[in-house]
Amino acid sequence: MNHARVIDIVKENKDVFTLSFDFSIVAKPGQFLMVWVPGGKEIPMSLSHITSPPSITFRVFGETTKFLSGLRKGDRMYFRGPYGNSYPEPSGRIAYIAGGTGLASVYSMLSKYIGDVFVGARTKDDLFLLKKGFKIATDDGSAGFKGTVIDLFVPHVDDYDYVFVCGPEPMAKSLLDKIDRKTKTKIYFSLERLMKCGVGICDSCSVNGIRICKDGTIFSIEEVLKMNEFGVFKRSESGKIEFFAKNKR
Amino acid sequence: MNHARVIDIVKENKDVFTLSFDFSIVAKPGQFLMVWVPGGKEIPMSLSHITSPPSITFRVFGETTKFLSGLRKGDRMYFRGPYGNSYPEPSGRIAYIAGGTGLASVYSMLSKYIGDVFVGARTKDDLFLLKKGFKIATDDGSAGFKGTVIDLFVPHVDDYDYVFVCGPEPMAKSLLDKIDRKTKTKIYFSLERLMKCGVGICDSCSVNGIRICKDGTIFSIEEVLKMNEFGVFKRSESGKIEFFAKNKR
Amino acid sequence: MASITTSVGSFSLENPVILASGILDETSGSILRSLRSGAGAVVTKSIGISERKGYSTPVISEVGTGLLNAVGLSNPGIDNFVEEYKSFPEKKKTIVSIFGGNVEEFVTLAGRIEEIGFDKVELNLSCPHVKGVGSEVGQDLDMVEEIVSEIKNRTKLQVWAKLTPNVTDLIALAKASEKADAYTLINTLRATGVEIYSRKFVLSNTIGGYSGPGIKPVALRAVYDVYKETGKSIVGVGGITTWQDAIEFFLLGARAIQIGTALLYEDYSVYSKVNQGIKKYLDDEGFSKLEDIIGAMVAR
Amino acid sequence: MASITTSVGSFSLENPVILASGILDETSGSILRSLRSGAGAVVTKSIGISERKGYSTPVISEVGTGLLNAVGLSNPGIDNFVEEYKSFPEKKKTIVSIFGGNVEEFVTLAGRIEEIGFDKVELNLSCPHVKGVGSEVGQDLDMVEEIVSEIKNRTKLQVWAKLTPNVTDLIALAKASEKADAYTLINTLRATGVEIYSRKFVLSNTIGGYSGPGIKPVALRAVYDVYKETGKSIVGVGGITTWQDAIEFFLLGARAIQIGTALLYEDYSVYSKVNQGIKKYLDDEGFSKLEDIIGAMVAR
Ligand SMILES: Cc1cc2nc3c(=O)[nH]c(=O)nc-3n(C[C@H](O)[C@H](O)[C@H](O)COP(=O)(O)OP(=O)(O)OC[C@H]3O[C@@H](n4cnc5c(N)ncnc54)[C@H](O)[C@@H]3O)c2cc1C
Ligand SMILES: Cc1cc2nc3c(=O)[nH]c(=O)nc-3n(C[C@H](O)[C@H](O)[C@H](O)COP(=O)(O)OP(=O)(O)OC[C@H]3O[C@@H](n4cnc5c(N)ncnc54)[C@H](O)[C@@H]3O)c2cc1C
Ligand SMILES: Cc1cc2nc3c(=O)[nH]c(=O)nc-3n(C[C@H](O)[C@H](O)[C@H](O)COP(=O)(O)O)c2cc1C
Ligand SMILES: Cc1cc2nc3c(=O)[nH]c(=O)nc-3n(C[C@H](O)[C@H](O)[C@H](O)COP(=O)(O)O)c2cc1C
Ligand code: FES
Ligand code: FES
Repeated sequence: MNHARVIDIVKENKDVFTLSFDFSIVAKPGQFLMVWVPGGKEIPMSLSHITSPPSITFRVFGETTKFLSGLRKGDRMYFRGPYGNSYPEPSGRIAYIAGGTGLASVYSMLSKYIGDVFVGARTKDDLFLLKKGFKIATDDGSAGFKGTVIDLFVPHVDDYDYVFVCGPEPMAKSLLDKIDRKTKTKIYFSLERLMKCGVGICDSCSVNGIRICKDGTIFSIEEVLKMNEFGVFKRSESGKIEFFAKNKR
Repeated sequence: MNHARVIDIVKENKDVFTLSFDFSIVAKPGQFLMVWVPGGKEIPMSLSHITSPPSITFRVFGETTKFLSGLRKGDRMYFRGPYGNSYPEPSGRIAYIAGGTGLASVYSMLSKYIGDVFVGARTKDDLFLLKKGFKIATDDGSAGFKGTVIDLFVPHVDDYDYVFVCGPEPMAKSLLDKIDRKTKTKIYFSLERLMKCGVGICDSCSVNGIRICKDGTIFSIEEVLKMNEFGVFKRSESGKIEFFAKNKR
Repeated sequence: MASITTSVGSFSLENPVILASGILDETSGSILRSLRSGAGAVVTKSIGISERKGYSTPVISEVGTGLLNAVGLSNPGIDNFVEEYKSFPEKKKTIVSIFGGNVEEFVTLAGRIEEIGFDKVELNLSCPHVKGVGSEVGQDLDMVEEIVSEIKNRTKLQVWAKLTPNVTDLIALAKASEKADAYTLINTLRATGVEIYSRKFVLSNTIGGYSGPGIKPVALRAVYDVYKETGKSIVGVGGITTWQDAIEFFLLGARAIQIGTALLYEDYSVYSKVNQGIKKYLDDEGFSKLEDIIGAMVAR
Repeated sequence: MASITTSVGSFSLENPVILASGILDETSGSILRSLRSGAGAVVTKSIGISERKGYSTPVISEVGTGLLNAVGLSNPGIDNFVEEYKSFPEKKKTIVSIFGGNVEEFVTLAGRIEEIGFDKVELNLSCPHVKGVGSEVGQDLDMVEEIVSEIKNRTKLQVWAKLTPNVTDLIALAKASEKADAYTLINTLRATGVEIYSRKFVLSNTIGGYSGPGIKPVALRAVYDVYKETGKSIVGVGGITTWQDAIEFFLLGARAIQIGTALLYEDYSVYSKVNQGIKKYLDDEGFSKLEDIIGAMVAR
């Protein structure tokens, strides 16, 4: 278990925080940490910056992220990792598609590989880490395009050589369903599943025998298309199959 | 546990054998191995050659050395080590004094640092590994000087800058007793004691809290003189104190 | 090349390397992946009567000499298991691990898995960190005896009894479960770990099971003790990472071995690496088949 | 700088790092060397009634995660021990370890060492590889209880009961020995090792005790379990190599720690390294004394 000191914690919006910490991490873009709250839980968290100082960016969701949001400069922060593979090196025109906190993951690419960023959120108030030029979609239309970020992006797919997608599984699934699968654009997904171990042994994150934590988190569209469980069902903490609402067989 | 193949086994005299083996060992002169006979015992054994192929030279003493003497080319030979410190690098005129199988230990020095070799044995038939120019002493006078190798050597001590001694403890003790302690000659002893572990944790080889296996086996005369147990008593396998015959208090 | 087929009770395996219960064997997809990657067989994660979420994270913690875990027997419960596995294609190569708090639960679980066509069961009598099941049941000689006999009487299943090493008298436990077709030895050691800067336990459950290289000397001793005493089929498990480790277990009497924590170090390549190594060892040492070295070091 | 003095029962130590029984503590010269090198105290190699040569070599074997040993309780017997140690200068810093096959032997041994001026004894109720003594005695609750009470009744010695972890119920054992002034936890785990090319055991005795880093998770758990239940003085031992390891034991309730196998890795410098590390940790973490962290993680 590593520990570091919090350098800074910035409130990005009503419930999203970026926490930077003092640790000389060796990480590739797209990798994640298992962040531990001593005495509490350990949760997967993408690195939003991998350059010094590294940072994570998270939405307060339950008790663990709530605790993390309360850390102050100088406090200790515990983690293991970085884990997972990384985004492949892109060339040509690049697009990033982020839903919700998925932006944290693709953010680690932005400083190195400039591209168009498509961001989706429920409302204007859920947006964070915005930069000039970001293309925005909100469910309620309170900012940018009214609708999903996928609907905003899909018409433009052929404008890009590389596309990197990170967001909730139904969002990624919707891209798979809506995209012209014959496109020449190289599309990569960073996937998220319930993760207990983060190192590829507990099977809690597996989709068709592929471990999101160790074989991923980043997969090409071809790999994702082979996962016939993807977007159809996930696993609860017990390992029980739980169908995504729209795909119940 | 390492294992090697026997390259050759040479009968040096009625009961002394040199066994060379196929292993790229990294050893310093004066180091020893713990040689294991699977299903049987493990015994300390000096390396008589440290250059390729390494070898050990031993007298058949009990069951273990008897077994080793029966090994043939291609047989496996098991050992751990090398262990122990090594002879310091000498300069000027060098003498080696060996009693019995102590010659094996100093032999590892000979190829690199030429010097006069004084060898002691009970009788002519107990001599081995002799080379032209070796100065010989036998208890019964059947070859060379009649008497101990110490008596043969002592008059010449001031002729040398470095002297390396290896042989039974009473022999080493007799050198200590007979030598002019004000000599400027640098004298080093390779000591032997009962050794169970060879790596400095079992205490079976310790003399005044100094472990022969790990702090030694090689000590300067000043270090040996500080060991007031040296030459006085040794330890049996149980740890019981056993006085050397002549020094019983 | 030497043959590495083996048998455990009446179960014939193409190779002796089996995936241990609890590691990458919750989902049917992962079980298939292990079999495709060269495992001779797979044991499922332990299944109980009802759904259990298991402990909250952290459920694993790496230590220098192995792994601590307290997953807490998370499992979807037998109904959901049956649902997922009823048309599973590799039932003959899959041993279903079950746990329960009493004889009846074990018998029910065994019956349910036999119904859907599995023919082998491993009894988890040994998980060291969940109250009322696992090693708490597995230390009670009478209960162990009854569980094994009842399952043998009431089903046609091959039964492997997975015993806990955290006992004074492993032989007594082996004797209590002697109606089993084989013993699986060993489950994890009861252990704990501390993080000194937060001064908190590294597992949410405080106590966990210790696996990996650090437990191998204890596992070898358990296999030796039980094989020497009983001569029965043994499946060796505990700290096996390399083919050399596997050979050690065979020489002491194991007829097959299981691999768990090594998946962390070697990933899915571990099966082929270990199998290749075993073959090469047998060839180099002049044995024509694995059988020739099983128990070779144990005078019986 | 933070204070690292401690106490175990009524024994006050300048520092909490003690040499464990059986490692470099057969000869009086080596015991003095450990004390001069910074050990807070030393436990002697276990002494019995009569002289024992111990097992023939090999008596130790290094494994990747620690050390296997079956020295076989070699010792010169109490008469020779008394002869060597009667005028030993550091009796107050030396705990004499004794072993026996029955109550009378333990009592005799305790009496003899008290006679020559020692005031602390560690009862080896736990050596896992010698028939009729050690853990064979140490698993018998009635005998353990009687040994401890008799020594407490008949001598003024401080008694440390060194318990075996190779049992189902360590708490029962702790309770049986509750008249002791402290528990020493743990002795080695029963284990074995194999050399695959000769197909022979690596120890002449086949079965040995496993020590070193690989047993630390089990030792920590034993200290935690017993401290939580009894709150008594505990001397923690098992795999401690670094000061970080030592801190882990203190946090779970150990009032002092013993170091054995680490001498193989760190040699005599281990005492000062561990003591320096403990001091620095206490300073860095804002504690003024070792006492402040003892048992800090255990709710009682
Ligand atoms: C690879 C990966 C990277 C992630 N990166 C980020 C990030 O950069 N920013 C961010 O805000 N969130 C990220 N998440 C999601 C984040 O892990 C969850 O929001 C978080 O676990 C919620 O924890 P909590 O204790 O606050 O909520 P609670 O409701 O108290 O607990 C949630 C529990 O369920 C699990 N859990 C819940 N949601 C998820 C989830 N989506 N994925 C995995 N486990 C989950 C956790 O293990 C946790 O124990 C990531 C998830 C994954 C798998
Ligand atoms: C550092 C060192 C280097 C040695 N180098 C050589 C060498 O190069 N050539 C050689 O012929 N002999 C050497 N010896 C002595 C050699 O170890 C013994 O002769 C050998 O142990 C006898 O074993 P055995 O089984 O044949 O006899 P046994 O009588 O069957 O057994 C002797 C037992 O006692 C012990 N033992 C007996 N003598 C000694 C001894 N002198 N030192 C340590 N342990 C002993 C061994 O551990 C063995 O278990 C060396 C000893 C030491 C300590
Ligand atoms: C994460 C994890 C989960 C485990 N879950 C189970 C389980 O559900 N049932 C079981 O019988 N054993 C379980 N075990 C024990 C293993 O099957 C195996 O006995 C033990 O890990 C020793 O083998 P290894 O050193 O190869 O891992 C688990 C082990 C680990 C590491
Ligand atoms: C070579 C060796 C000899 C030992 N002899 C004894 C002994 O005589 N009496 C005893 O109580 N414990 C003995 N032990 C056990 C240690 O005192 C200690 O409990 C154990 O090694 C765990 O600690 P460690 O991991 O620091 O070595 C011995 C251990 C070793 C390695
Ligand atoms: S989180 Fe455990 S396998 Fe992926
Ligand atoms: S032989 Fe064991 S300490 Fe020297």
